[in-house]
Order: sequence, then structure tokens, then C-alpha cells
Amino acid sequence: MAVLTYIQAITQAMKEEMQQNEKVFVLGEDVGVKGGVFKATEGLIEEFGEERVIDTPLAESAIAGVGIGAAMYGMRPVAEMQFADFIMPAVNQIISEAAKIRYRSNNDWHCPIVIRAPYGGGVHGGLYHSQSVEAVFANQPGLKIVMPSSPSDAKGLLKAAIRDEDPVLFFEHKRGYRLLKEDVSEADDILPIGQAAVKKEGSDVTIITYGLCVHFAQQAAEKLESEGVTTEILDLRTVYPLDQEAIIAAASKTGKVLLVTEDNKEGSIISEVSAIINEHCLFDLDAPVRRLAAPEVPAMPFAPNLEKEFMMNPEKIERELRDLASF
Amino acid sequence: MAVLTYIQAITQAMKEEMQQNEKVFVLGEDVGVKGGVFKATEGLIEEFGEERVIDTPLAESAIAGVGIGAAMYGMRPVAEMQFADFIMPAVNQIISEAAKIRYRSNNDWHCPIVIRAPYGGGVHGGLYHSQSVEAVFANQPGLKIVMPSSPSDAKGLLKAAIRDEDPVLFFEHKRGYRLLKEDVSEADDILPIGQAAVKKEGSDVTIITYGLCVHFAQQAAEKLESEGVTTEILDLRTVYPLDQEAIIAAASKTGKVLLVTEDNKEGSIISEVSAIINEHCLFDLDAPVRRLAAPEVPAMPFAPNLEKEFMMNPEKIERELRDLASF
Amino acid sequence: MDNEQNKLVENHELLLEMYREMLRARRIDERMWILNRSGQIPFVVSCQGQEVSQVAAAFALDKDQDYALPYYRDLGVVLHFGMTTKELMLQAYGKADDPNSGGRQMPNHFGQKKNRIVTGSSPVTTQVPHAAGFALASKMEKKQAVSFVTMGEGSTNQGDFHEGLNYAAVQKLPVIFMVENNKYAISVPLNKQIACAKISDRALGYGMEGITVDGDDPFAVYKAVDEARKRALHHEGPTLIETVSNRLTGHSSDDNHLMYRTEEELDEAKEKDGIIQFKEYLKEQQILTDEKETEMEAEIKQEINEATEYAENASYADVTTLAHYVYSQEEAK
Amino acid sequence: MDNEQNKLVENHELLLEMYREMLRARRIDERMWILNRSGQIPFVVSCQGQEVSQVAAAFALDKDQDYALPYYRDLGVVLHFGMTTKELMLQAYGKADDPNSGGRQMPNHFGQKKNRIVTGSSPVTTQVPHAAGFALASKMEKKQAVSFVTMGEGSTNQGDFHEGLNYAAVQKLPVIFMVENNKYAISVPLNKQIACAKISDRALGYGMEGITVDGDDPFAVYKAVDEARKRALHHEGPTLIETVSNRLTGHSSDDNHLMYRTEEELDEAKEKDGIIQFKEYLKEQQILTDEKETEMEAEIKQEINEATEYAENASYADVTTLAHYVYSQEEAK
Ligand SMILES: Cc1ncc(C[n+]2csc(CCOP(=O)(O)OP(=O)(O)O)c2C)c(N)n1
Ligand SMILES: Cc1ncc(C[n+]2csc(CCOP(=O)(O)OP(=O)(O)O)c2C)c(N)n1
Ligand SMILES: [Mg+2]
Ligand SMILES: [Mg+2]
Repeated sequence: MAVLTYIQAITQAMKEEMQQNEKVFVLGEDVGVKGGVFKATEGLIEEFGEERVIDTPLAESAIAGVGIGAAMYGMRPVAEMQFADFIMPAVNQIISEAAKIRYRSNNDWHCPIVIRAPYGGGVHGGLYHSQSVEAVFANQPGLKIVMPSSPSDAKGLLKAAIRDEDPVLFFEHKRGYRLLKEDVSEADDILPIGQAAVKKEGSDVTIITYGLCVHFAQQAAEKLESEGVTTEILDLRTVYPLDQEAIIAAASKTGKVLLVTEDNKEGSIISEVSAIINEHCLFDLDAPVRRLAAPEVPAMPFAPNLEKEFMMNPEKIERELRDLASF
Repeated sequence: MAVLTYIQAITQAMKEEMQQNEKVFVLGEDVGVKGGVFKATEGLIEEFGEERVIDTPLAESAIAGVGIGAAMYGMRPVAEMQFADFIMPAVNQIISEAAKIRYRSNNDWHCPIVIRAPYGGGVHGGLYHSQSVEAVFANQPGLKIVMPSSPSDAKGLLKAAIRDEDPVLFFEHKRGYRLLKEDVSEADDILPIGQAAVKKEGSDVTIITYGLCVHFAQQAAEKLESEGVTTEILDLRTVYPLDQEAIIAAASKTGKVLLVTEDNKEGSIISEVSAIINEHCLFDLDAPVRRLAAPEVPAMPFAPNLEKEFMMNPEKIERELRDLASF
Repeated sequence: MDNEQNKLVENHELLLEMYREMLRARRIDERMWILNRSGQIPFVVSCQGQEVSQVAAAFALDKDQDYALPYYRDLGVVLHFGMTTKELMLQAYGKADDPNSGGRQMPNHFGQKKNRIVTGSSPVTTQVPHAAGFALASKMEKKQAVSFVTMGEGSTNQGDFHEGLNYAAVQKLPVIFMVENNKYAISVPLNKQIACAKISDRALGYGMEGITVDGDDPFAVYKAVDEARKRALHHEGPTLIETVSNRLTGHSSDDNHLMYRTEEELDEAKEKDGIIQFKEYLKEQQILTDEKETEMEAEIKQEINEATEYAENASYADVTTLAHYVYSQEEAK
Repeated sequence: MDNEQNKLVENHELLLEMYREMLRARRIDERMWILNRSGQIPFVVSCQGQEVSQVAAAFALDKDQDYALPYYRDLGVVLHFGMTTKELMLQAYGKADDPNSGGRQMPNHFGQKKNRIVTGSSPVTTQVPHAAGFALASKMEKKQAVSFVTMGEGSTNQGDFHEGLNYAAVQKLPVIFMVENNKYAISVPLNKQIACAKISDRALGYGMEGITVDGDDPFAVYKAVDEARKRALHHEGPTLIETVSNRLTGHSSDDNHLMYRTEEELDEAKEKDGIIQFKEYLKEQQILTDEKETEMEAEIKQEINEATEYAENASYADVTTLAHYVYSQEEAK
């Protein structure tokens, strides 16, 4: 065991997979000598050479598209989008191609690519370096979307994503990169994609969330603990397709559910979670399912006060939680 | 009044707006001499010339991007994507640009563009000429998404979209193009974007849906009428941002709600509708909100039997409706 | 005429094989139109007018090593890579045994792994970066293989064309980009698509070789592809080849091209039909006799008849398979 | 040297104005770095090394008619189009009165309608099709205006570059595409971005004029833009101009460029600094005196001091405005 930050866990996962399987390679903008703008690929070019750690031209559709081609061939590309916001030029390759290759070819071809991208705000990134983009892709059968909330999860899930036989979008919270630290096993641990995890047991209220918000939820839940309110926290981990069973279990357990996302509310991941609960747990609910999300604006502004107002934080969650608990 | 098909109503709307405002122009692939692959722009080049009816190179990001530039300048571009499936290369221009121009410039610039595209299946189009793509965009504040269900609505809403000060995605059901016919007013009628419409009053069950599915819902509801079950049908018309008030009213009215979409279920428009109902009408519900949607596969296959199995139809709705009514 | 081309000219058997492949593509396509017009199949998108380019190019490749990433008109390419007439008919009917997609995709959306034909979609040009990806992978694995990707000239205006060619050029990947310029993107004529003189003028901006050849001339196409392949395998990078010919049909069975094209233009195009020119050459050179021709036509006709009947009687995929293969092992569920 | 360029050489006042604008851009940028390093502002992305190209180009435009679609390094362009030092400082601090975005966007995401500066975003190259759109509209409205759009050389590898240039070329739109080639895309050097010799080699593939000039030479840049503007207004179509110079700083305040760049390379770049060369020229020609220079520097310094103080003390937008302006009249709600 060693204490790793979230980003170190990610680097570690890529490194181990590259050591074990020579078909794994990474490509993206500045991933080589610079080691990525956040240093996620630091040290990789030194260890694996520029053949397997490829600095690409500034062209996201090519990064995805070349990766998709290589994946169909039989390689295991790990493509980096420098910021999740810049995945948009690659949407056609991801939705029209990666997601549909297995289905359209009736299982003749498949496309085991991983596309990593840092998402989320709170880093003075303004509109285009702060977005949560998962909802754009969370309606596309054929894709999987993973958003880990801790270093251990990040490592285990990224390794699983690289070994997965299908395309996986892997979104990493950029503010979590250095904020989140914990002991991470050095073993070759793989976490199953598609399974949510109970991060905290409780019996009064349930929070269902993912990514950095899990961290905020934990902080909020602790505050209420002293007042005798215990919170069940379900971390979705894979936000598409969702782990329905785990959602149903977590919602039914307390009957009071708070859904949290850093994304704006309408059309977000937590809308689907709410719909699932509505379909399956109506008679177990003691209060309407609540959604706590960002305001309906295009993205987070740059000015620090506006950014703070937009961002999710433990206080906002605590407030809702308290209110819901006393419903 | 004259009987118009859905597509004639669309042509008519463009024609009238072009006659009234010389800043309105259309651009897209094959919209000129050919009049569009579905003939939506038929006759326009003859009337307005090739300066205002522009056959573009085969490049959707340019069609959107050039339109966005012209819109910022002060024109009223109506861009056609030949099929909704081919809007994907333009996602960056639509989400990163059109949706965010007003907000990011603090109201200094704005972008009154309309992007039209035929969506939906049932025409032997296979995976890439049948998709419902609205969910990709239905999480982006700054955008509006309109999906009319009848010729009159199509005309009134398209005229409204062209006059709107903000970007509007306008999705037309291609199977509806010639299937749907009705008397359409020749007056300069504008329908408000953002408002759902009750298409049928009823008191036992509520169907909330949009696009061609409204037509199927009406057929299903009629079947049940003879058995004494009356159905309220709410046509969303604008699927983003949603008309919450109308949804809440329609759901509360009967307490039994069936949501219908041709799209696959997870992450669809009706997931958001369900979440809204869940938040606001929990104690008015007599049964869990049901979602009727396509199976979770990437898109509709070509083979006629598979296509039929995938497609929404009155029978599927009738079955669910009957079941829900007797809950 | 250089050596390689000379070899081709002298290899009468090969020339006859090439001719046969072109003819087979043409006759299959013609049959599909008949089936469409008589209501048997809902859709056709044709190779007619481009078979010479397709077949000559494919013959210059190594179909046991190279990867083909064809576009929807490339009947000639996939035939050479090993797709059978029966399989082509199965896909036209959308039947379960269609090896491309089991009837899931529209006709002419090719893909067949065992024959190294990479699965394609409808949105044009997405295959171009894929071709760079295949080349990158085969270069990493030190294989003696190139990837061969085709598209229409209209598709060269998509962003993915630019990004794919640039990527391949920067990393000197073994790819051959072949643009089949038939002068139309559905109804949009060349002068509304591009302002450059030739599509191959784009090669300079990627720092790669570019060449325009007469797509109706099998010798010129063969030579261009053959040289490009050598260049690719010698680590000299990718090549952009433009083959100029004519689309002899509407864009697809849904398109009436006389709405935007004159009869005269079409008649002219038909006169330049590469298959007819090639046949005349073969006859002049006494490589093809009338007898041989009749025999060939008969064989092909029978093959198509059998394939059509087989496909017509074949079953659609069972509806219970609708949700299979979204993800790995989905069918096991 | 042709007439236009001659006129420029002889117009000493204009040359001094140009120099002053370049200097102003440089000094503002330098101040921003100081503010960043001392923790006052979170982010800087620099114009340093590109001011000569930017200012010389902007001077060849008609800022009362033409539209500018600048990218994040174009301090020199926006200054000339009318953005004030105070406004630039307001945006660096993200304050409410920042005319670009009211503090919503990161610094150097320019846009100011009254000065015909079109709002830009972070994803690179999206502005390129917009420029074609502005040109299309002004052509439709028969205005004597061009649209002038810039980007880095790395950004020329995006699909939108290709689609935007092709669109403009096909319809002969009055656009000037200027690529500021500073030889790096963040850390990625030119040889990993492109395989062509010059970015302007791409012009041929669009059938438009293309030219590469020394970005440190104001006369060459001015002439290229001036000629391109005339061509545009004479309906001769768009032009692709590449200005080659050096990035004298890290990519941004978040980047340590010595991780991928040698000290020697950087020293060499600094020696070629266009501003210094231009100053030397002006002095040699006795257009600029030491006295005038001192005065200029002092004036600029004072302007920057005042602007900085003003911006520092200005307020952020009120948090109640967070949800304003998502749609039209939203604020009325
Ligand atoms: C991204 C995308 N946009 C639009 C279409 C619709 N479409 C199909 S083929 C075609 C024209 C293609 O022209 P070209 O590339 O020249 O190929 P050709 O059909 O002439 O061989 C168009 C516009 C598509 N398939 N994909
Ligand atoms: C679509 C997109 N991808 C990635 C980025 C991140 N990024 C910002 S600037 C930059 C390099 C730009 O290089 P170049 O175009 O040469 O401009 P320069 O900064 O050198 O002036 C990158 C990769 C971005 N802003 N947009
Ligand atoms: Mg063509
Ligand atoms: Mg650069």
C-alpha cells in the first residue's frame, strides 16, 4: 500500500497496464515529453518510448478516430482528451463509430478503446475548462462511462476500462487530481465496470452521486452524523449504463433520496437515476426524490465568486440533506 | 386553410419567413436544385435564388459554423442537416458555440440560428438514417429543441424558431413528412416555443410524449376510449428546456402517467420528464410513472422485422396504457 | 510505362481476371437495381462507373495482408477482398446471414473481418482516421501491411479527411487514401464542393505524395496504387490518390439525377465507361475473345441468379436477437 | 517593395503608431505575468513574440468595417480594434465590467461587439467557420468589409480549419485567414504537428492564395494582409497567410516550457524578437528617438498602472447575475 493522489493512481494504472500488455499505448496532445497538462502521463514516455506514448497533432476527432482504428485492429489505445470540454469535436467518432461498431457489424468487429478526459470545475477554468460532459454521451448504448471518486477506484476502474472489450469514456475530476489521496493497493486490483458502490452505510437518508461529489457528500454526511442522522451514500462509479439494482436498493433502504451532480440539472445523469427510482421504488419513498445540481447555465464562469456560486460543495449538500431528513 | 403534409408545412414556414425577412436564408447539402433529399426546400431556390438557398460542401461542422457566424452578424440562417444522424460532426459548433455565445459574451453577442434535421425511423434507414438524437443536446442551457408532432405545429413552431433570438434545433420526424396531413392555417401564425400542448383531454391516464409518437398515442387512446378509458395526451413540442408547469399539471390530473419516446430509454427526454414528475407530483401519483421506449441498442436495424420490433407504434402504447389504466 | 505497369500489360491472365471482377461488380449492381425497381429490395447505392478504379486498385494490394476500409460504392473492392456474390445479395436483402451486419445496416455498409474489410458506417469520412489507426497499429506490430481507404470527392471536405490525412502524414503511416471523384456529392457538382483544381492538390498541405489519375484507366490506377503501396511499406508515408470517373446512375435508388444533370452529360459519361473501354482494349489486344466474353457473362449471370434466389429465400435475423451484441458477451445474457 | 509597402515605409507617423501599439501589447502582457506571479490573477496566456504580426496585420484592416475573430494571443489585434488597456485589465481580473464576458470567460477570450471583435471560446479553431459566416453575411449585404480570423499553427490541424477554409474558398468569400505560426502547440513541436513545409502549402488544396511571411517583419505582414484585403473585396476570394515567429513565453502561466525547449532555442528566439528589430529599424531611420521612446514607455506604463489599479478595485459581477443571459431577455425574469 502507498498513499497516492487520484492522478497518481491514474498514472499508475496506465503504467501497469502498459507493462503487462504491449498492445496498450497512449495518445493525445502533450502526453509525451510534457507528460500531459495535468501530468497524468508523466514518466510514461521515458519508460515506454514515443512509439507507445504519442504526442498527436491538435485534432480530437483524429485522436479518437485513429484510436478507434487501432482498437479495431486489436490494440488497446488509451486516448487522452486534454479537457473534457474538448471532446466535442470527437463526438461523431465516439457516438457514430465507437459506440456502434460491435452492434452494426453483428459482433464481427469490436472497439476496445479508452478515452480519458479531465472534467469538472473549481479550478478557475471558466466556461471551457470546467464542464461536466457525461450527459452528452449517456444515452448511447454501446458506450460505457466511468467516473471514479477516489484514487483506489480510479486505479481499479481504469485498469478495468483498459481491459474492457468495449469503448469506455473515463472522466476524471480535475480538482480531485491532487485533492484526493488515499492508500492504494499495489496489487493488480480490477474493479468491475457497471457496478455502483455503497461508500457509507446509513439508514435515514440516501445520497446517490458520483465523481468529486461523492467526496463532498461524505463531508456533508459526517456533519449530520453528530446530530444522529445517518446517510447511505451510493457512488454510481459507472454513470452509463447505470447499476439499476444498486440504485433501487439504496433508494428503498431509506425512502428519502438526494441525488447530487456537479452538472446542471435538466437532462443530467441524476434525472435518469430519479426516473429509475420512480419506476421501481414509488411505494418505498417517504419524500419526493430531490435533485441537487448546478444552475441551468451553459457552464461555470471564471470569476471566483460566480464559480463558487455554481460549484457543488459540502454545504449545499448538507443543507438539502438536513431538509430532506426532517421531511 | 389548406390541407398540407407535415413537410409541406415546413416548406411553407421557410418560404413565408424568407418572403417577410430578407435576412432569412437556408443552407445545407442538396437544398438547392434538388430541393433537399426529402424535398423540404423544394421551390425555394427558384423563388429566392442561390444566394439565399445555398448548396454547401459536404461538411456539417461548416454548415453549422458558417451559419453561426452569419447569425452573430445579424442574419437568420436556417441550416439543414441532411439526417439528424449526421449532426454529430457539428456537435462542437452547436454545444461549444451556438449554445454558449450569449452567455459567454454577457449578452453582447447572440446567435439566432435554426438547425433543422429529419430524425426518427420506420423508413428502412438502418442505424444511421433513423436515430433520435435529441438527448445528446438536451442538457445544454442556451439551446432550445423543438420537435413538432403535426403539420400546424410544424409550421407555427418553425416560424417561431426562425424569429427566435437564440439557437433552436428543430427535429422533424421523417416518417411523419408524408404520413401526417391536416388543415393548416394560411395566416402568419406563430406558436410559442417552450410550451407543451394538451392534444387530447382525458381523466384516467396521461400520456406525455412528442414528435411522431403523439400520433401513435392518439391512435392508442382512441382504442381505449370505446372501453371507457379516457386519456390526457400532453405533447411536449419543445423537448428542451421542458415546460415543467404543463408536465406537472398533466401528471397530477390523472395520477397515472405513461411517458413515450421512440428513443432508447436510458438518458432520454422522458427520463427528465419522469424526474420532474417525481419531484413535484409524488403524492398525486396512483401508480409509478412508466416509460415506454426503444430497446437499449445503438440504433434501429435495417431488416424490416428488426426495425418493426424496435419502432414505437400504437399497439405498444395501447398495451401499456391498458395495463396502467387497470393498475 | 514503367516495369510494374509493363508487367501488368503483359500479364493477360491477370488482365482478364481484373476485367471479370469489374464485370461481376457491374452485373451485381445492375441486378440490384432491377430488384429495387421491382420492389424486392428497398435501396441500392451503385458502383456503376467506378468499378475500374476499384478493381484495379484492389488488384495492386495484398488482400491477405492489407486492410480495406471501403465506402458504400466499393463493390469492386470488397469483391476482390473476398466477399462473395451470395454475401452481397444477402446484405442487399438485409438477411441474417449477411456477413457485414446480419441485416442490421443498410446495403453497401461493408465489413467482414475474415477478409480484412473494416466495418463502415453511413456518416461519410469517419473511416479515414480509422485507416490511419490500422496503419499505426500494423506499423507498431511491424507488419508488412498497408491500409487502403476510399471515399468520394465530396467527403474530402469533411474535417475527418483533414485530420486523418494529417495524422498519417506526420507519423509516416502506411496508408493509401483513394478518392473516387465522380464529380457529384448527391446533387452538388464539383464546383460547389471545392475551389481547387484537383483533389490531389490537397496532398501538398499534408506533405504527402498526391496524384490524380483517370479512374477509367485500369493501368494508371493500378500503377498509382502499386507505387503508393511500395512507398508506404518503405516508410515513405501515405499517398493521396484521386481517380476521376463518372457516376453512371443516380446517387442512389432514391435519387432522380436528371433533376440536376442533363441527358447529354450522362450520355457522354456512359461513352467513357471504363468497363467498355477496357473490354475494347482487351479485344483489340486479342486478350478477350467474343467467346470468352459470352462465357464470362453467362457464368456471372448464373452466379447472380443463384445468389439472388438464395438471398431471397434466406431468413431475416430473429427478432429475439435485436438486443444482441451491444456489448461484449451480450448474447450470453 | 511595391507602392503600398512604400507608402507605409514613408508614413513615419503610422510606423510610430504601429510601434506604440506593439509596445503597448508587450507591456500589458508583461504586467499580467507580474500580476500572475504575485498571485493577483490566476492565468495569463501571452502575445509575446507575436505582437508584430498582430499589430501590422490589424493596421492593414479597416477597423470600422472589418470584423476581427481573434484567438487568445491576439492582444495586438484587439488593442488596434479598440479595446482599452483598462478593459484588458478588467478581463484579466475577471471583473464585472470586462466587456468581453463580464468575468465569465478566462482571460484573453476576446469579444466586443461595438469594436467588431467577435466573441471567441476556448476550443480552438471554431472561429474559422464563423469568419466564413461573417464574410458570407457581409457579402450578402454587399458591404465593403472582410472578416479577419487568426489561429495558431497547431489549430490548423483541426477539422474546422479545413471545413472553414474550403467553404470560404468555394463561395469566394471575403475572409483573411492568418495563422500565427509560433512553432509549438503547447509542448508539441512543429514536426509532430505537420509534415508539410509551410502551413501556407494548405492553400493550394482550397484553391486560394497562400503566403508565408516573416512574422517579425511588420512590412511583410502589412503587405500580405493589405493585398489579401484587396483581393477579398475584389471578389477574388480568401487568402491564407502564415506569419512565422516565436513564442517567447511558456504556453501559458501554467506551463514550464523549459521542460521541452532548450535555453539556447529560447535565447535565439529572443534575439529575433520583432519588437526589438522594429525599434532598431525605427531608430536607424531616425523615426524613433531615444526621447520619444522614453516618453512612450512612460505613457504606457502610466496607462497600465492606472488600468491595473482600476481593475483591481473593480467589483466582480454580482452572484445574482449567474443565471442571466442564457436566453434572450433572461435578465427580465
Ligand atoms: C456526415 C454525412 N453527411 C451527409 C451524408 C449524406 N450523404 C450520403 S452520400 C453523400 C454524398 C457523398 O458524396 P461523395 O463523397 O462525392 O461520394 P459519392 O456518393 O459521390 O461517391 C451525402 C451528402 C452522410 N452520409 N454523412
Ligand atoms: C479543441 C481544443 N483542444 C485542445 C485545446 C487545449 N489547447 C489550448 S491551446 C493549445 C495549443 C494551441 O497551439 P497553436 O494552435 O499552435 O496556438 P499557440 O498556442 O501556439 O499560439 C491546446 C492544445 C483547446 N483549447 N481546444
Ligand atoms: Mg462524389
Ligand atoms: Mg503554435
